[in-house]
Amino acid sequence: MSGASSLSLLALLAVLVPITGGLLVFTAGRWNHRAAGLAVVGVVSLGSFAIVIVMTIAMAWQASHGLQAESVLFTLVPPIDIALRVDAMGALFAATIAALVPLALAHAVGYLPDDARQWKFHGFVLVSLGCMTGVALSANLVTLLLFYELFSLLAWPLIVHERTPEAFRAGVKYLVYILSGGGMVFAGVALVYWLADSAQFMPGGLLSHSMLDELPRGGLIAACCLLLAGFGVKAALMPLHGWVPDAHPAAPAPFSAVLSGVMVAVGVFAILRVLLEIFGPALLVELGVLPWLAGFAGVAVVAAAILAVAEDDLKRRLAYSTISQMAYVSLAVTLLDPTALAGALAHITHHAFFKGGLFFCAGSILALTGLRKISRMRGLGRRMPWTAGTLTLLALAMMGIPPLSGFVGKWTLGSGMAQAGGFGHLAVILLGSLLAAVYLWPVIYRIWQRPEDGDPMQDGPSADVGRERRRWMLFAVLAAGCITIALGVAAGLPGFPLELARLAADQLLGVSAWK
Amino acid sequence: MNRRRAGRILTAVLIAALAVPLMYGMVQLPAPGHADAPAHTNVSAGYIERGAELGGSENLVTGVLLNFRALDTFGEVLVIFTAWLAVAAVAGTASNAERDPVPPSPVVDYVIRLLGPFIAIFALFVIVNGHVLPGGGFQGGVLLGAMLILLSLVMDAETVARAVSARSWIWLRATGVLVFAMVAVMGLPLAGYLFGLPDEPGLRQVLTVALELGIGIGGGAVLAGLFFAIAGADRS
Amino acid sequence: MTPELVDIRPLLAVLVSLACAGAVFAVRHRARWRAFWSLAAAGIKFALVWSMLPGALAGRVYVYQFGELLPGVAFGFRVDALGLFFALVSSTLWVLTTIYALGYMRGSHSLHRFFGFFALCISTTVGIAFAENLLTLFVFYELLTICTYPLIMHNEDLAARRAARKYLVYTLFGGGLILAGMVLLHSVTGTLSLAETGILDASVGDHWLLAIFLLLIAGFGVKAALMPLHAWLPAAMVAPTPVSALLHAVAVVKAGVFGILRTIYNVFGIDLLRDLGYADWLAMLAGVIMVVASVQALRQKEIKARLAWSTISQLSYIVLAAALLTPLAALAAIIHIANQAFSKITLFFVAGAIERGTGRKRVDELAGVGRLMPWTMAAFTLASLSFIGVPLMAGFVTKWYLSLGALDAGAGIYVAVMVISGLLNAAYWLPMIHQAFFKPLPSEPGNDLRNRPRVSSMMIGPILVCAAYVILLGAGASAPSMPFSLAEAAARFAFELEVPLE
Amino acid sequence: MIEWSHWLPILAMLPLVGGALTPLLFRHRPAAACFWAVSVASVTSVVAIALLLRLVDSGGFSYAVGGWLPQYGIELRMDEVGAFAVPASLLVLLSLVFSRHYVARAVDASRVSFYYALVLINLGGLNGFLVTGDLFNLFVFMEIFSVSAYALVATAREPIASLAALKYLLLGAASSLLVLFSVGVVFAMTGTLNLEDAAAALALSSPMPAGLALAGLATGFAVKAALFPVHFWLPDAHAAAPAPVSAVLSALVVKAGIVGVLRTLELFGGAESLLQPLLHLVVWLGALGALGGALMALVQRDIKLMLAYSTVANIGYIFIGLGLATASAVSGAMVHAVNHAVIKSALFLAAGAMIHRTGLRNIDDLRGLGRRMPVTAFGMAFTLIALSGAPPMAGFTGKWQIALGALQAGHPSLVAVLVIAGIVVLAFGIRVINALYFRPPARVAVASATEAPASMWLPVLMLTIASLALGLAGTPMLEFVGPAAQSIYGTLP
Amino acid sequence: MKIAATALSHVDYLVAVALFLTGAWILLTSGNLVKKVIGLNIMETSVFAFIVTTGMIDGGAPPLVAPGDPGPFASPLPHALVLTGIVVAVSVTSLALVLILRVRAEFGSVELDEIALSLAAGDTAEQSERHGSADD
Repeated sequence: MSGASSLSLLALLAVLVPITGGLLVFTAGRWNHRAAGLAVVGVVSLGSFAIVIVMTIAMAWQASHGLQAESVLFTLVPPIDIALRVDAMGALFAATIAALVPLALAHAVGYLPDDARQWKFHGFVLVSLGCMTGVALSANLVTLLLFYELFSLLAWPLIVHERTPEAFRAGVKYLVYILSGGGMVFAGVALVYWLADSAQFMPGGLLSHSMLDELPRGGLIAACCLLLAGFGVKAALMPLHGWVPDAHPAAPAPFSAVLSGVMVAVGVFAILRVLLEIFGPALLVELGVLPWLAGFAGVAVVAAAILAVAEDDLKRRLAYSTISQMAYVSLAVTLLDPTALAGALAHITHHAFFKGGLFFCAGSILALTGLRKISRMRGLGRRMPWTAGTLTLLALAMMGIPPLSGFVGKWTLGSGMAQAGGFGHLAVILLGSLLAAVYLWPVIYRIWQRPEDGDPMQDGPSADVGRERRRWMLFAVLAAGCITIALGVAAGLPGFPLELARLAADQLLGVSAWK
Repeated sequence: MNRRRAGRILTAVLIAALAVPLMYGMVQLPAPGHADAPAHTNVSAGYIERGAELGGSENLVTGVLLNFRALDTFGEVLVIFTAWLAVAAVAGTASNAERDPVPPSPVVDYVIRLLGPFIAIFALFVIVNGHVLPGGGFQGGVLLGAMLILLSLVMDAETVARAVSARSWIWLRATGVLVFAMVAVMGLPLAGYLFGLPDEPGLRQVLTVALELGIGIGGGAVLAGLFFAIAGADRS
Repeated sequence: MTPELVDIRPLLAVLVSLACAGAVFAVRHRARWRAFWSLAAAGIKFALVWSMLPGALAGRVYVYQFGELLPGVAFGFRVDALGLFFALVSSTLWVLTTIYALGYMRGSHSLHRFFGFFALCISTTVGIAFAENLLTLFVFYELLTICTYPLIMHNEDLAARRAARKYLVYTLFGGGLILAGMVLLHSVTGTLSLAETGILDASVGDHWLLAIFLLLIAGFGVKAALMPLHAWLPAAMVAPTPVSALLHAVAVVKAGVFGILRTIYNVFGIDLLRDLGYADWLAMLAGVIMVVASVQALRQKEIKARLAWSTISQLSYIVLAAALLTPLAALAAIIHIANQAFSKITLFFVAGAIERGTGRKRVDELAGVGRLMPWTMAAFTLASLSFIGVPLMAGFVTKWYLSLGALDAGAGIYVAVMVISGLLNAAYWLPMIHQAFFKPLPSEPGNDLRNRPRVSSMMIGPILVCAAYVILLGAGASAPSMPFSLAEAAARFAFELEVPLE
Repeated sequence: MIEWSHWLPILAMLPLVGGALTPLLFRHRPAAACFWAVSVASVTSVVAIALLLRLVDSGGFSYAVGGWLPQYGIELRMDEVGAFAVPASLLVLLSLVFSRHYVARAVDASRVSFYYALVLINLGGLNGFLVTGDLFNLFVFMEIFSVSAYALVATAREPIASLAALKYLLLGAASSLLVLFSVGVVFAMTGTLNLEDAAAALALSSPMPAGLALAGLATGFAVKAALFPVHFWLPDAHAAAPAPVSAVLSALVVKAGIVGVLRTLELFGGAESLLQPLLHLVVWLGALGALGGALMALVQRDIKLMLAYSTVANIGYIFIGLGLATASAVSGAMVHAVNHAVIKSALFLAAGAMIHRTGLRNIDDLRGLGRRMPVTAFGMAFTLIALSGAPPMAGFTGKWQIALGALQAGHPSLVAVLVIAGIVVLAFGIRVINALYFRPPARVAVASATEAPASMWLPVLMLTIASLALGLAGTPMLEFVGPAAQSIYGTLP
Repeated sequence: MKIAATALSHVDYLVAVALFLTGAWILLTSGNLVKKVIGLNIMETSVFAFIVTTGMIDGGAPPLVAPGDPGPFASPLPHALVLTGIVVAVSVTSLALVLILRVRAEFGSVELDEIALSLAAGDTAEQSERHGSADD
């Protein structure tokens, strides 16, 4: 088991390195040395990324040899172990996070004013990176709860980083939602623990089907609902999404990217864990909660998209789009089909990069021109060609235009749905994609339009506004674009998210989807 | 005034309410005068039967006082001495100015001055023969006191008070207590008990008379002292 | 059942601070000696109490008996797991509070009185913890009332006097109730000794049992600030901060709660109470208090007032947990004594440090304080997160076991209540953190980052230690010889369980 | 063995004669008079302690005064009730020590020797009262301590003192008459005055006149003890008297009334049908007294009046205990009589020391005195808390036992009475403590005050220590009085 | 009839009771201090009368027991008691009188009503009064 223990060590490092690194960065403000600070941030973030990649590869190797790793880190109080474990879904998710966060940090270097406070931003982001990795690698519900609560709280200072009244309001709203959700999660976790005397994640479900006779059905349903609702807040599952459209525009753009790209996804990820590894497919069918979830998710896909159409603020529009896109995943899982699940998992990763990239773009536009409203972005394409170009690319990816990454996920997802006979689900997905086009096309169209009188981008005294001089931001934007292309074009290659997602689906549902 | 009246009515009711059970209870007592009542058959019978012989005085009252229940009498002597102490400690803040300055008539004056020595002699007689005849220390002491009071009515109280020095007055007043205490303590070697009188008749006689004298002199002096104090003539 | 060893350490632990109090009174105005004696006693007591931990963990019970105070009522000490747990918490915090107080009170008047009574307080608290029977407990309980009185009164102004009077009226009233309850108890059982599984049984008769229960719970409830009887606690906030900390975190309220625990576990016993069903009502009351007091806390503008209401709410966690009558809930009740104590004392220390450093007392004045006093406010944040129930912090452990216990008891509603209370906690703690860290400093003269307020390191030190404890209690609870195992042992004894809980 | 019992009459005679000699020997030498009085009281205390030791050692014993058989002569006897002579002697001793400087200011120099004489005679009367086994002798000694007590109240210089003393005297004399009258009735019924003989005879006698005697004795002693509706003489008298006298009065003289009640119960122990209604009545009167006294104390501004009302309350407790007639309640009441004596004398002495130093007696005027007179103030604070019945101090034992007895007798409401009264007591105690320690001085006299001389603070301190020590000695005390309680009531549940 | 006969046989006692109650009435209702003392004296007298009556025996001689005298004799004990009682009564009365004198000197009256009035008046000026009158 030396392989297993080295994997445990890697998992531990993947969590601890960013956390300790982040704490170190906090103090960077005192150094008054920008280069040193940047070096630390870079080393920590890239180091974490490297660790996660190594870990993922090791996991994949082990999985091919039929091994699974679990490491008990320490015992919180005797019966509750804080434990990490590396499985395919976790590794995929950890890798997504570890990849997106360095990009966000890079973008932030350009985005944020160069003062002592930016190190706090970096520090918080790094610590939340560690915590999110912890969520991804949790071996049981309690560990998940621990990291989930921690990074939820850590997001708060990041949302209010701008210190504007809107930011404060959004921060309060965020806290109210998230803490309420956290409370429900807590209750749900306690209930699960009480029912099963354990909170371990198990392929096929901790609460196995056979337990139904012994355990109170009401308790099980309550636990399921509590956990779904609790994580649903984070996952922005309608109608629990209220904080999302406020928090995203208020937060600094690089953090919006993280927020939309991975933080919301953490909620979805947790829902997957709960549904598949706590309750298990069989029990879920028995309890009959899936149709309800499907109903909510389906409504969310459509309704959020419609709301996005009506929104003129770019970041708000993107926020609604996140709600809609993440609902795909919830919708997909209700079918309990391995292909759909693999597609959903891949979609999470893909979405992280194109949505993150879109927010980078929005951030760059905001930072360089001060524009938020789409209706005023005429002529932007010429002023900021690289940014606008990437934005176009990413928007197309989101619409699901092949061969970009958005298409891969949706396709897999859709084909799985079709296989499982979920044509209603499929219809919803298609409708969602259509609506995505409806709300994203105007953006593309508008930025490439020629500026008219009264538009900010009209040549004039402010002709210098909007030149893409901040290279860190541009780097992040372009990197996101490149990754999106790569993920789409090379989706089928081994080691890319889709393959990992398949492996994860296999592990979770216990059947092979790709034969 | 209304409160006063209400208080009176309440008191009347209370006393009336008390009267019924009180009287009812009293008539349940053995009737007075019957020889077979417990008051006569129990302890008293014993006193009458052997008291004179054992106590050494034919006057059983004196026997009871000075011998059988000597401790009571010692207490009694102390009470009256205490009364004087108390009066002396408290009085004197009253002013002397309000004494009646008018002297009594010369007749009264003369008669009393004449009677004085006779009263004193009679008192002495009562005291010394207390154990055989009706009388005793207290009775004689009262006579002595009365004589002094009478004298101070006709002479000025202060004059009478000054007849003896203040220091001596105190010792005189304490005579009863001191003599009684000494006799009581002598009882220990002589009779084996405190307050005991010896069996030897002569010695017992002497001690009894000494007690009577002490009580008489002390009582008289205290009574006079009380009067002086009330009259504002006490110089102590 | 459990091996009892005669040992003088319980007595010494009580006497140490008594002697210290004497010494402090004696040295009067010599500050160095005052500090020396206070710290020496704190250290010795700390060592004495902790030295009993291994034995207690091994299941030994230390006893020290005096003669009988009254027929059938001995005066003595018996250190069982629950008592030792309470004593551990108190003696540990006393060391910290003493250091803090030495920093905080510097330059105040009547310091020998202050530190003398301060020492007496802890002496009585340990006495409460080690009491072998209700009467001994009551003696120290009342002494505690009396010894804290001068501390509340310390400022000697009108507000202090009012508060102190209120405190006294309430606690004395409570003492009276306890006394009455004790008399009833003694008359029906003939003993007051605390037994591991209770001294009452059903043969006593329902109305007697109810009367005893009501009297004892209400009596101890006064100090535990059970809600209709809580009014003294917010008022007592006028006291100097170390005293508030002592009142709220260590001694007074915990003494009340400890009394309630003793009543439930050692006077009535679990089985009897379960049959009687009184505890359900108590749990219901505690549930209501948890929410109502939190709402009240939310409405307070003064930092310390908010802390006070929070205390009321937090104490009802303990009462609720005890009233649920399940082993895990009992564990939650006992462990929360420590968790609440360390978390709350951190908050109080911070409030005091802020007041000393910047003169700010109100929530809305906190703007920018985080930048003036970053370490202090960081500690504050940790402690408040503990109350909110964030995992890794002490408060989470309580919530976890309390939830399981509530579910065991078939009262899942309390999980919901707890969640709501946790949210309310967030609602009143986070705005303060928000103010402190995210709001800019008002541009007033003196608010210059370059000359930060100088707060004595004797105040900062304890704050950081306490904050570290908050994490240690949450994250390292299971480490060897941490209080957790002791609490677990105590809960096991109450339920007569041989095997470790779960 | 017999030689020992000679000390029994000496217990009473020593202070009586010593008192009588005081003005004779030391009329113009107050200091010498004080020394003399203290010496006499010390010797008396030693005698009392020796007798107590013998009592503990070999049980009760009696002494035939003059060598006459009990029913012919007077019998003195030492029993557990009589053992109250020990605290009585010691408390008087401390009060005398305290008086050394106090009376120098409070009493005219020419009368100081009278003052000491009266105190000693008071002690002698008390001791005699306690150890006598004869009904009429009981009356005589009662008069000795009563008359000296009336006078002692009047020795104070305050104008109100004479009025208070007169009030005390009129009621006291009337109550003495009731006692004497009842003694007459008993004599008429039984023909004997010896307590034991009379008790034996009364057990067989017709109920009505016996009831009369019982009512008369009980009422008479209740007045002396200041039981609730007949307590109104007490506050004025105890407040007006010089402080050491107040201490003696509150601690001992009212307790003599209690002892009288005990003797009455002993006398009628065989006539249970008569006793029952009386005991019932006594319980409720006691409860009213306990509550009323405590509440009245709460509203007083004069510190000595406050203490006096608290005496009424404590007498109420004791009567509750006596009336409940259960083993624990009665022994509790008896122990409380002693404990209250110690506590209350400490309080009065401490108050006296404060008045001596400042001339102020209003609680509000005494503000800030705690720092000026640390020992005295500490004694007062400590004993006030003891007074409230906080364990393990002396006030607790009795109240606890009485409360237990109340429950045994089926009166849980009385527990509430005791508890509430205790809280009220603590409330006014706290008021005083507050003023002493937590308020700045409001009067020049306070600001310039210094600690009282050692002759004052030492007794206070000793009594303070005693008020703790007696609390810790609760069990032996209860065990000591237990048999007496049983024998007085016949058998107790 | 029987009642009347019993009452008649106990008439001495009943008179004593009547006297006792009369004295009590005066003691309780009179507003004059001297009269109160007189009431007290009446009560005392009644008690002495009662006690001495218990020692009475029909046709009895005083207890001067010369050898050979057959009796019956009155019981000596009540006599002795009453003698003691009288002395006590004298003591108490004299002390009461002295106290009344002092009251009169201080309040200018022996009527309780008037004393109460002057007390009430003095109360208002108590503080100033107390120091001034301390030398009295």
